[in-house]
Amino acid sequence: MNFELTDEQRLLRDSVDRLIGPAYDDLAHRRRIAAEPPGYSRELWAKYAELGLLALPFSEEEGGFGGGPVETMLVMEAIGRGLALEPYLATVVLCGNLIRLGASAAQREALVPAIADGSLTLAFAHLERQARYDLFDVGTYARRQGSGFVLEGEKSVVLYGDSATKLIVTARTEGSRRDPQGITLFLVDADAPGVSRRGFATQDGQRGAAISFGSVAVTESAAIGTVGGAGPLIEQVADIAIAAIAAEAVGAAAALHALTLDYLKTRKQFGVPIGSFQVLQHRAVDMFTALEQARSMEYYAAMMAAETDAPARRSAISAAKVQINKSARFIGQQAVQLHGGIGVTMEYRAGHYFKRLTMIEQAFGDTPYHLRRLDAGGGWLDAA
Amino acid sequence: MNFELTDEQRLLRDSVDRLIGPAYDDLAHRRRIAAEPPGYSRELWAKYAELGLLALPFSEEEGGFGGGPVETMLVMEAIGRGLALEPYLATVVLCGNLIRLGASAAQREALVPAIADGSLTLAFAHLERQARYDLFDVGTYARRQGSGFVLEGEKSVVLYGDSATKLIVTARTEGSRRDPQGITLFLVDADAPGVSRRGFATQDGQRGAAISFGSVAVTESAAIGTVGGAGPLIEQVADIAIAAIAAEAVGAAAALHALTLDYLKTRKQFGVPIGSFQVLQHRAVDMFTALEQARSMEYYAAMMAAETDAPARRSAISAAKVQINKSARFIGQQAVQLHGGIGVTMEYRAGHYFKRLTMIEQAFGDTPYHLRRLDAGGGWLDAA
Amino acid sequence: MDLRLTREEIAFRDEIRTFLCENIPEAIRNRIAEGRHVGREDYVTCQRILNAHKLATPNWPVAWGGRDWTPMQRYIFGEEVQSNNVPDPLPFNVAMVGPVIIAFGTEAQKQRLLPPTANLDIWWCQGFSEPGAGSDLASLKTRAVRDGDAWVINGQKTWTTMAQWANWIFLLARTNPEARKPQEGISFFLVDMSTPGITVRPIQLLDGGHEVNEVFFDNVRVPADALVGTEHRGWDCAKFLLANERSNIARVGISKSRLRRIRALARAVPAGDGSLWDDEDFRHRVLQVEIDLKALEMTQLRVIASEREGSRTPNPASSILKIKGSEIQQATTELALEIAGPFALPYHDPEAEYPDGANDLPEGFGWADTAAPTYFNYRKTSIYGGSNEIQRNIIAKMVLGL
Amino acid sequence: MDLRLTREEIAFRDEIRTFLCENIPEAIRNRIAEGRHVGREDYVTCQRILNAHKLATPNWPVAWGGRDWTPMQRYIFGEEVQSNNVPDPLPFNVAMVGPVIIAFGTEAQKQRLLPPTANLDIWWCQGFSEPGAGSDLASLKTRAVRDGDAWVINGQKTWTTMAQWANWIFLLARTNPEARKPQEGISFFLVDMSTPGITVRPIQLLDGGHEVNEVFFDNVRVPADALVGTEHRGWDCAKFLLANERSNIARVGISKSRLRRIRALARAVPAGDGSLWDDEDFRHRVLQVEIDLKALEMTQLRVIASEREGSRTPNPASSILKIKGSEIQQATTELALEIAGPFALPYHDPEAEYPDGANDLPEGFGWADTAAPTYFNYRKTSIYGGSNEIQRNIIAKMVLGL
Repeated sequence: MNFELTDEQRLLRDSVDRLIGPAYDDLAHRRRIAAEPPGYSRELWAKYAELGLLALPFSEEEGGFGGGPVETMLVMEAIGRGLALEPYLATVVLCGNLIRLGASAAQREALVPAIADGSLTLAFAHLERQARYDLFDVGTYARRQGSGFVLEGEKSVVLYGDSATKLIVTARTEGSRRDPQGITLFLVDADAPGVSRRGFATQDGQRGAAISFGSVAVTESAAIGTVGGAGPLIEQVADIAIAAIAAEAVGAAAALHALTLDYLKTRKQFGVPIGSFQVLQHRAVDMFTALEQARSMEYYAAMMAAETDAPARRSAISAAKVQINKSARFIGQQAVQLHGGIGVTMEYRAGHYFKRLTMIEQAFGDTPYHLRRLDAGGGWLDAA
Repeated sequence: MNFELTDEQRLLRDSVDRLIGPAYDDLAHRRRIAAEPPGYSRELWAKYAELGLLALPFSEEEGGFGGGPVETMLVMEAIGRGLALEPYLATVVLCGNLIRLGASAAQREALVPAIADGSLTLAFAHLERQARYDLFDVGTYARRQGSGFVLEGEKSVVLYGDSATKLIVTARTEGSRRDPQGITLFLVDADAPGVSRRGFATQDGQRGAAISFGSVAVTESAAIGTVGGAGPLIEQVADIAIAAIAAEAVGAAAALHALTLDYLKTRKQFGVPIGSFQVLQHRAVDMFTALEQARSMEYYAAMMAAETDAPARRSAISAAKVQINKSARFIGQQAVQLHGGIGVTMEYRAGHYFKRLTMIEQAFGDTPYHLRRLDAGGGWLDAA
Repeated sequence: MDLRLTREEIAFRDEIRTFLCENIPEAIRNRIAEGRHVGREDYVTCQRILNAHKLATPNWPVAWGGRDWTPMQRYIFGEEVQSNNVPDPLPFNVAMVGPVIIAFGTEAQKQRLLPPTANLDIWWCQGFSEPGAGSDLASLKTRAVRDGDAWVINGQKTWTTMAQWANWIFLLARTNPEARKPQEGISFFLVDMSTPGITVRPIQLLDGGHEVNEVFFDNVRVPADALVGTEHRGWDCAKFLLANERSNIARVGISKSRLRRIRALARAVPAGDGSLWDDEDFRHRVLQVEIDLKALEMTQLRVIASEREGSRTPNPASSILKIKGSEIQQATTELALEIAGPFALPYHDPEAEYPDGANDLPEGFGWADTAAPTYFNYRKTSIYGGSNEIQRNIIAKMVLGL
Repeated sequence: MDLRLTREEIAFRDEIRTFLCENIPEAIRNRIAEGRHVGREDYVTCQRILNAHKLATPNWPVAWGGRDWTPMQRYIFGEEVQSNNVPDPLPFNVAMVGPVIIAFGTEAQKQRLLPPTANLDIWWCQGFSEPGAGSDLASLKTRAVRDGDAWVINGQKTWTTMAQWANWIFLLARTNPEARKPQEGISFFLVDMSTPGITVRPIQLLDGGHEVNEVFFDNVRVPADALVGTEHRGWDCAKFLLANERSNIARVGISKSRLRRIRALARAVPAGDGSLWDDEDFRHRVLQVEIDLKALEMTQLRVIASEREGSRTPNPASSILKIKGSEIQQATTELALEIAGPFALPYHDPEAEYPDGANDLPEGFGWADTAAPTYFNYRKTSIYGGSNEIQRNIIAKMVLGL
């Protein structure tokens, strides 16, 4: 067992930090970027591409970076620290891995270079209003028509779905609404006839979209992976995404904890730094404990995200998400509390971390969901 | 709405405190009393009788004190504060109320004076090994034989069942094991043929017994209340008992909190009283908050214990038990923690309160049980 | 001991409830229940309806439009206002500056200011907090200097709630910088916000809303009668005001209303083949908050009853109302956030128009977009009015003698 | 970064596991799993088996019977011992006084004391704590005065674990009361408990058991070579010892074993028509503790890995092992108490004979009577070895710089 980074990984981490760190240092600048379409910096996105970050998960043979979960973890930590707005999770982690693991060689050949050079952004149009966290609850329907399909349905809260050039859409080609079987992935142009998008800002300054598909015609070759068999792939990529946002959460929480320590050391009340009050010291220690426990499970999730034994992967990822959620909530709430008034304003960085951490808690399954999933897997201790 | 005690109630409280307060002040004395049969002080029991405490729930017409839930609350608080060992809960609260609410006039005439003068002690032989907290899970069976019944079965953890002169036994006269219908109460001499008792000490220094009934013959007139119809009475008296132990818990928790404050003010470390450390101060405040919330629900339980609308009574009592359990656990654990090493020894009073509070938590339903019961009653807020 | 409402109290409660439901516009009450933005006009409308029926200022003396209610009646009234989703009569007017003017003001000040204060013709805001002062209120730096028959005020206030809607401000300013203790040499002023030299700058809160402000005073000249009470003794007024601020601080009625809504939403939100309310685990967590709230309500009633019984020492239970009340309010926002789940993500400008009763939005559920902002916003409840840490310090010292 | 055990480490683990299961008597392991009393003879038996295979003192130098293991191997060994319900080799001997003698003792002391220490022929106890000192160890009052070729010790120790079974005690005593700082002028002594003047008085703990004692020293004359290390510099030995005491402080293996047992008992205890394990709410609470434990295990591994990587600064994550480890241990006892339910009430003298494997008692369930005593007893885990409050003070200062 070995927790050390390789030299290459260290280099990656440092260069990502150098890129993202200063980019959103200025909150007013961040707000301006968020307010204008596409809601992130295209300039910065190009630099992500230059660094090879957009090619991260793909193999070197097909023009990728050949990175694994540890590399993804390092990038996502930096995104968390930096409060970055770019659609890395949507394009690279979610859609990139769907393509890497599900697409045909021909599809990969067509798509990977465009993702890698930053010209193609993608969004994963999956969630529906009735589904809550159930990954297999898909009501959008793909009806066979000639040699292709016609899509019909509505998707909710599609991350960066308003600006993506292509969408990967889940649709049911057979089965009933909550059937794990019968789901298919389709690659659809975002401006295809019948696709209608309504973009919106998210609570944490990012972008989302509600997307409706009204008789959208797609060819058979638009399907990624086997028709009707996308269930396991969706679950696997959701687990990879959870490991990624776990890393983002740890990046954000560590930065927030550091910010809070600074504040405790510099802010004075009643003539002394507030960090001299024992109650606030112990609160900072409990935040630190929550952070270290989260970091441990971040590493564990990174290790298990690539696990081929699906039940073991599910248990590990769900356990990690529960810990991340718990730590994120505690650290976020306490950081705000220790900052006092300034912590609840948009004018200070702490609150933005708090908001992002809160939204990570709600993403890809909340705590009760993952406890149920872990429980359904027959528990944990014996599987460890 | 009025939280004031009447002059009579104040007088009751003060005289009970004067009686019980000093009786178990000396822990070595308490240990000696607990170690010898019957495990409590017969002398003190006689004084309970003199004060009228043993006649408390019965009407004045039948030689009782005519006390209600508030009077019971005052006595139980004093028992909690005093760490008293007498079987007041078993004889007066549990069996006394079964008799008051269920027995015939003739039965009451025979029993009440003997309870009131201290000559008759009673125990409620109800719990069975498989039942956990389910009040209607009764496997002990009463078979009709001639004009009477024959009892067959085993009872567990019968409070003060080893020294009681008579037992009130629940037995099934019809129905299957967990059927709310078909349960009957029988008054049985503790030394009747076929009754075999094995007494034991309890974790909190009290007494319990395992009692088996092997072909115990009882007459029809031994039945308390209607044959097969004891279910609602059992539940009502269990609710009255919960209100009573809620009061005992508040009495104990308040004494424990006071003890902890004393310790914080007098114990010195690093040259200062440990109560000068802010973290310990805030802990004491959180204990105080838990205590006041418990006290509020103690009052509420006392008010609702006499409620004739059974669903409203159930909800209120279950809510109170949840709050009492939560407060008892927090105050108990933190008191031990703030006392440090001395808190985990038998040589100091704090630990004894902690143990009694812990056992109150486990009595008549733990927190998950009462949450389920409250939930089954259709919830709470609308009923309030 | 009798812990039931008397027949008279029940009749009073029913009367108030009926009055509120019949007289306060339903659209406003719905917006409050849904956690949506309530505008200045909504507050004014409601308070004027109440004031027309002598219900805006029941805590004031009868001579100034108050009611001779018992503490229990006052409590019941406050409860009914909150749990029926009626905006509280503006606390800056009714609970804070009004009683100060009544207790410390001149007859002329009373005549001139109390009627418009009761009717919300004047909207007051509170100029107490300053940057850098935080919990240490007495360290304030704003100065007021006598200049002929005027006072000249310079300084800055912050966290000034709804200052953008206020036309008057009451504030503390230092009039004698040489005083021995920080609490001495402070005076209490009543200032028309249209006086030249006052600037209001909004502070955006985490929910995106505009609720608090910075207020700058740059050589603001106010007349001599802007001073209320005795010169340099403004701390007396402030202490008097802060004691009043504590009443109804538990906000039991608001939490009750929120919990009712949580039950309704959880029944409405799909989960699996049914609704989230089918999940026992979720229901139990709701019940635990409800039990905590019931206990807090009883604690609050104990405090009120002890006031009525005329006990000289304050009921120690009162000290926990703020802490427990804020914890429960925050717990309700966590439950609402959980209900919203992934649909909490879309952001909707809280001050933009929102169609009444719109419950469906293409991006999810219409009601869900208030869940996260309310959760963010309610973090303030354990910070403002003396943070919960400060409250614990006070209880440790004043109640527990530590 | 590779977070899996290497093939060699897995082989090592399996070898240890097999050895323990095949060589340590099953009856003893069952008693530990069930939370029952383990007697002096049980400890001695197990440690002698381990010592015969050079497994009692793997942390000692090879020359003194230790093993040249990596930190990871040591961790795996400790884990396997705990999670297979084998008593830890007596920490007072193996982790505490042994290394002190090795580091500070004379060759004669080593030759004379180390072999019987490893083999538990000498049972050591620790004379550090004193009445009134608590967390403030350096304020100790026990005196040792040089008298010819002997030392004369007077004073009192407390919380002395298993002193009733010990035949030797290591202790700190003040040899120079004039030293400038409380830590100076203290010396470290090794004392045969049969020396006249030593009295042991039991302290009964909440579980009814006899685990700790007071030890009184009344003019106890010990030879000059009872002193280990330099006169007046005993604090150096104490610091060295306390640093070793921290290893394996998270007690992950014990919590794992307890959680496995919790799963088994919850499946066995009837509730309604099935078992308690059918209750989702209960299972979720177990899972939350298991997740916390998994995270702690990873944290522990991070600490061990950073030791191996030879980092000069200690891994800050190590600071939380004691706090989190005790919280998790206590959480497991709360779960066990919940399983026992009303059957937790009967008390059984923990030191009385208890028939092996007896799972049914007329008063309830045989296993249930250990639930409450263990819950009571484990409250000590957040108190001893520096209370969790002291641990937080240390982390705040040393790690967070507050």
